[in-house]
Amino acid sequence: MPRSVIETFPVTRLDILDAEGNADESLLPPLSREDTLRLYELLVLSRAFDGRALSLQREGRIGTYPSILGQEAAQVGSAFALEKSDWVFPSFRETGMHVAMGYPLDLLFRYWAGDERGLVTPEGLNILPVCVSVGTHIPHAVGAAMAARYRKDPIAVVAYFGDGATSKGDFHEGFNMAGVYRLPVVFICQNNQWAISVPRGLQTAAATIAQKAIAYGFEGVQVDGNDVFAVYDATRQALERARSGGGPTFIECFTYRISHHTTADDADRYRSVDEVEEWKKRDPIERLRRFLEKSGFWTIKYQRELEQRTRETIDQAVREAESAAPAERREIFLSVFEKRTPRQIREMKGVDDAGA
Amino acid sequence: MPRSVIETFPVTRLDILDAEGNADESLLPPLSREDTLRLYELLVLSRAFDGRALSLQREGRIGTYPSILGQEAAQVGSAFALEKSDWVFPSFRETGMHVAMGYPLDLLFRYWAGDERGLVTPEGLNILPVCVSVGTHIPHAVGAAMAARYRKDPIAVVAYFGDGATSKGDFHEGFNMAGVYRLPVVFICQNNQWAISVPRGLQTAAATIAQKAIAYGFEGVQVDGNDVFAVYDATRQALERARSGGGPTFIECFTYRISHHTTADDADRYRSVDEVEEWKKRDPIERLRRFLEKSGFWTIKYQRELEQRTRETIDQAVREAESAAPAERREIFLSVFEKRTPRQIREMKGVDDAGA
Amino acid sequence: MPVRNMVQAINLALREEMERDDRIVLLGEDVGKDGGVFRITEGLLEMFGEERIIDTPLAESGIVGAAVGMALYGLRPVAEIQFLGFIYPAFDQIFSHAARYRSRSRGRFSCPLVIRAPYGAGIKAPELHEESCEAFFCHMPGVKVVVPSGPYVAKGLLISALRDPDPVIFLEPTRLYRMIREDVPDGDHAVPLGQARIVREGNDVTVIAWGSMLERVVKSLEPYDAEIVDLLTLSPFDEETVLRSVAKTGRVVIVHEAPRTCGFGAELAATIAEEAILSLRGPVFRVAGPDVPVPLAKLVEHYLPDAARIRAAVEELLRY
Amino acid sequence: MPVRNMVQAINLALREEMERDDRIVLLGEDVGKDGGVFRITEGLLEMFGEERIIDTPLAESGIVGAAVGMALYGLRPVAEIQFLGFIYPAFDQIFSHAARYRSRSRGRFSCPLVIRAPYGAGIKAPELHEESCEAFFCHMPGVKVVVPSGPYVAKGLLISALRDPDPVIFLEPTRLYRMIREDVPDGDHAVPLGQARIVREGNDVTVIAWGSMLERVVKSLEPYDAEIVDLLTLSPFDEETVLRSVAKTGRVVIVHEAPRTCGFGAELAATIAEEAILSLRGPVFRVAGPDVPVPLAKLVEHYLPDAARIRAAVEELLRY
Ligand SMILES: Cc1ncc(C[n+]2csc(CCOP(=O)(O)OP(=O)(O)O)c2C)c(N)n1
Ligand SMILES: Cc1ncc(C[n+]2csc(CCOP(=O)(O)OP(=O)(O)O)c2C)c(N)n1
Ligand SMILES: [Mg+2]
Ligand SMILES: [Mg+2]
Repeated sequence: MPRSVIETFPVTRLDILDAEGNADESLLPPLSREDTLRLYELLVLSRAFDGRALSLQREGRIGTYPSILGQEAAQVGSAFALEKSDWVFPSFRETGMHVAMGYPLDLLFRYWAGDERGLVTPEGLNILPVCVSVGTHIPHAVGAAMAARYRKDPIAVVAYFGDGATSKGDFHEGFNMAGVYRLPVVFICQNNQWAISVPRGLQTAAATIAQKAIAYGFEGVQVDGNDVFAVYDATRQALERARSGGGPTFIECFTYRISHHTTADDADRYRSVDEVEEWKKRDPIERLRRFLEKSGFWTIKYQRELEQRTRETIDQAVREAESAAPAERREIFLSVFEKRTPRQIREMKGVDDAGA
Repeated sequence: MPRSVIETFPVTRLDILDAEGNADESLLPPLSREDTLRLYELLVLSRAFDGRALSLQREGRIGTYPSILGQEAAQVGSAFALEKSDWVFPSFRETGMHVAMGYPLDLLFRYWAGDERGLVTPEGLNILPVCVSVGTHIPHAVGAAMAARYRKDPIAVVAYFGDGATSKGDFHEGFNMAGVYRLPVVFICQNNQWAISVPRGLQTAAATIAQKAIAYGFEGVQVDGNDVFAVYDATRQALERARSGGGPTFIECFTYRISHHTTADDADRYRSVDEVEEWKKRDPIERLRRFLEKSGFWTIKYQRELEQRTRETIDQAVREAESAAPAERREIFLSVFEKRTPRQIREMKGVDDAGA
Repeated sequence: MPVRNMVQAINLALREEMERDDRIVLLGEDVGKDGGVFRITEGLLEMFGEERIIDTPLAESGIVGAAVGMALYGLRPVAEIQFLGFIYPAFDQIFSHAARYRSRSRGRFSCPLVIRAPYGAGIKAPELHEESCEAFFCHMPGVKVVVPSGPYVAKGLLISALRDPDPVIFLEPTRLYRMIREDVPDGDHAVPLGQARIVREGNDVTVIAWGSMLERVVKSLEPYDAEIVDLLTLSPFDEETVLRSVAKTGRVVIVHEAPRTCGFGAELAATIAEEAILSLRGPVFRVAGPDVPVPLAKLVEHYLPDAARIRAAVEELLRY
Repeated sequence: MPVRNMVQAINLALREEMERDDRIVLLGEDVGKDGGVFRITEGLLEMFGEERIIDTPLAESGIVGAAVGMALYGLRPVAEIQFLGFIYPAFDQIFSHAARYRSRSRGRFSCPLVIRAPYGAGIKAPELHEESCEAFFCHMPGVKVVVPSGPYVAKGLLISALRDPDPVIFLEPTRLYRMIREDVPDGDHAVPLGQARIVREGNDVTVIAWGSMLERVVKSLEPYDAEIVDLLTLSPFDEETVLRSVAKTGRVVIVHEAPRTCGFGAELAATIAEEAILSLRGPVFRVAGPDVPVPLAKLVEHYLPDAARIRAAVEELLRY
């Protein structure tokens, strides 16, 4: 039946650096040699943090932990494009962002060990607490962007979340508002192909995650999430658009969760080892290393020194985390309201504890 | 910056009958003369019901009522394509669907007068109760479609809702599941350009409502919602697809709410009379009348008889509604659970009422 | 002092506070051009512009979620939920986020916002337009719950809510919106949160109510020597005033329109049974809505506590 | 009789009932191939196939909403919410719809579904994985609330819930999932809804608990002559058994892990203060979580009621 076509929407994808470390020179983002090395070092640090967290968990020194293995470029690359003054709303699996933004590593270790004080973001950084309830922080980013615009602050707001989060109602309500008000916000989906045991194809019938932006009247783009240059450049451009009044952008980082969902999960129950092996070949860090090597920026000596430095940084953070004064019972009462209620005061004193 | 285009999504629109009553013959759906007259009569009956409801409300004989004026074709045309065995989940503004499906008019009047017994759908019809909470019934339609498929019942499920409903999280979660499971469901949006005082352009930045289906991997189509043939045909095809395993379809009926939001609303506060007048020229019933006249199916005598018949039908429904036995206090307890709880039994007996 | 109804009083509080504090912005469905379906925000768009009076898409979770984000950023958003019965989709945002950002971040971030919603039965509106689910919010540590019962306190409590550093749910009894007219002063008159007021002193029985039920209670109990407590803030509620009155009268009747089971009356009764058992001369009675969904117009008056039920409970108790 | 833990008991109930009744289907996040994050649905996909064990997208409102639609159509869906702390987005579907389709349609449609969710603190999981908000659902007319405290009753109650014609919220105490092992028979052994059980008879004090707190209460009170009531169903709860025990002992302590204010303990205390005041010798005590969000692992044991607090309340009360 003939129908008139009234709109057409293309979905685009950005690739710059391939798995062998070859870059499309015409697309390379404007990064100096120092920048590029810094990117590499942040990737290495992120992975080292991750590895240490996994072993601390095995030793019972921290609790359940979600690994970012394989997603480092999607996190570090995007965060690298941000300013410190930007506001960032992470999910629970953006450690690479935390590392790249300079969030204190000891605090991260403390948080994963079950200490709320690990979420006291240092002044000067606007990284919001980890959001455990999947996707529900997306409207917060939208509200913050509304506030920033109202305040005429020249900042952008970024929200990170996974492919699973795109199925949540809050994703929809937040995206829709961002479109309506053309807000300075960048949405970054870490499409790591899995939401615990649910594969991407069961999460949504959409061919790409990026195309979901069409529903809200703004641009969505897919990038190779294991290509740190593509991620960086797409984020940089989206931020530019946000800051210049061009409205929101949705970036789908096409990547992969190499590890289990968390340390409480056993991914072998539901996915094939082959799939994981296939993705390991597209490792985001090795790919940048090859590029650096080809560019003459990388030597084995440099790598050894970097690894040494990285280990020391992590060791130091773990030491600091584990030597922090233990939390006290009263803390659970101190920050519910600005002032405690009479009942909370009684409960804190333990009067109520004795049932009297 | 060059990016590769990985997907392209066109959005189409269907128009068959124009405002002057001229039809694109090549697109005319397979409707007999009787069918076409029946369509016309249902449109007229819907409008008559609506007019009577408005005057009953002014006289205080029913409560708040949402007029369907201007949307008759979008409702009657789509419902006309349904089988009695299909399951229908309406919002609160689909009286034209109720009329077309043969829902007892006296029950409708009773419902709007504040009597729950008006929602006791007769056996043989699967029309679910009016959903007041906007958009929240969409997942129910999805669940019913899952159940129907599990039961291998050869039916389809239809959900009706407005343009405002498309902003709700439940719209998203329901649509996404419908796409994932390729369910036999047809979603029909009555895009009447307004959600109370919020115009379509503030509801979403998407150029069309239809394109929202792209986010879920199934087809969306816009139809002229004041063109009963286009609405009917798009619905018929979507139902065929649903019944044959082709999955869901989203139909945006592009129409207009000529009246206030409800009898409690004053639309003059927020929209221009000109806009309304412009849309009155595209009246869906007059347009079909002209078509019938051109086709030689319509005479002034026929019209007079039809109006007489229609008035009698409505009078009879009002009489029946108003002579129904009044509801009794005990009824509020009888259908909360299948069996009343001990506490409800006490409350019903009025024991609790006396505070004892 | 000017005589005002509750709609005018609330409008005035919003207007004055918005003039005083540019961090306050309003958002919700139809709050702008339409002035809100109850006209609470009438005229505010003209005064403060689209930047501060924000018509939103139809998305309650999104509205509250965006308000959370604004509050985190440093604004003082006021989110209107068009009717309390449409707040359920926003439960997650309220309880998982608004209530917790302060404790989650150990005080680094906070969430000063107000969620306003008309509530209560008896206005002959469609289903879900007449809910009174205030008790839910009282079981959410991190959220305050305020329910005015007339124009004067409505203005004063809203001023306090707008200045509070934490999230406040502010419930407005629709049935009373235009029913009660009172002297309501212009300008700064804050009624503090967390304090009940004794509406009438009395000796024989303490009757506790709030919001929509208060005027019924007052009218119904003319002939009795009842001490009537208007809670005003439900969370945190004013235990001291309640317990002092109970100590005096030894008898308690609690009146609310929400269904009895797990309504806020339960918390009051439990607190009294825990803290004041020795002063009680008889049972703690609750006169409440029955355990059923609020019926539509034809039966709603059978649902709502009325004078007969309120008096019957008092009379019965006076026999102890 | 085979000895089983609660995970096995619940799995068995699901398996047997699904064999018996082809209207039962399961849906939720990770319930299929993964067998659920707690392995409750382990093996069911293999037995019943993808048509009946349905992995869903990550969408709690959609999951419950779809279950509502299935129930309306005539199936008996069981929706799993992965942790109770993620049920808040589904509040609207539960309260506006599951609870009301029967009354809204005056019995023409009904909503027989079960929502299963692990609940409770003390498993060292991340934020929002340790909630106990059972009281909310008890304030929803049209919804039943069931909370097993061990494997035997878990199986029997789930069987009853699956056969119930109305919506049931079924809360599973995660801390006990693998802690308690009991004889749990194969086959048909329904434990009826709405009936509490006396876990231990006693004379000095009635201690009421449910779900996760029950084993703590039982262990803590070894040395006392306490009558321990396991509520099992919170809504509608077994007033008769509660009141009978209170009439006998004259003293009541209620123990729950949810925050004190407006927890289900409030309803129990209120009912007792209303119906059994004359039998009371002393205050009705609640030993409950404090009015704060559940803390993370390092502090959670300071949140949960423990033996010291339970005993202190009992001792204090025994002085009356
Ligand atoms: C609202 C909500 N539902 C369920 C969960 C349990 N859960 C934690 S992570 C997760 C999957 C998330 O998938 P995705 O969004 O793709 O993020 P990823 O874990 O892959 O980074 C689930 C279901 C949760 N935390 N929040
Ligand atoms: C969840 C919810 N929020 C708010 C309302 C109040 N309300 C009733 S209808 C309506 C607008 C609906 O707009 P739309 O979906 O376009 O349907 P229309 O009224 O145009 O038919 C609103 C806001 C409601 N009924 N439900
Ligand atoms: Mg994922
Ligand atoms: Mg509309």
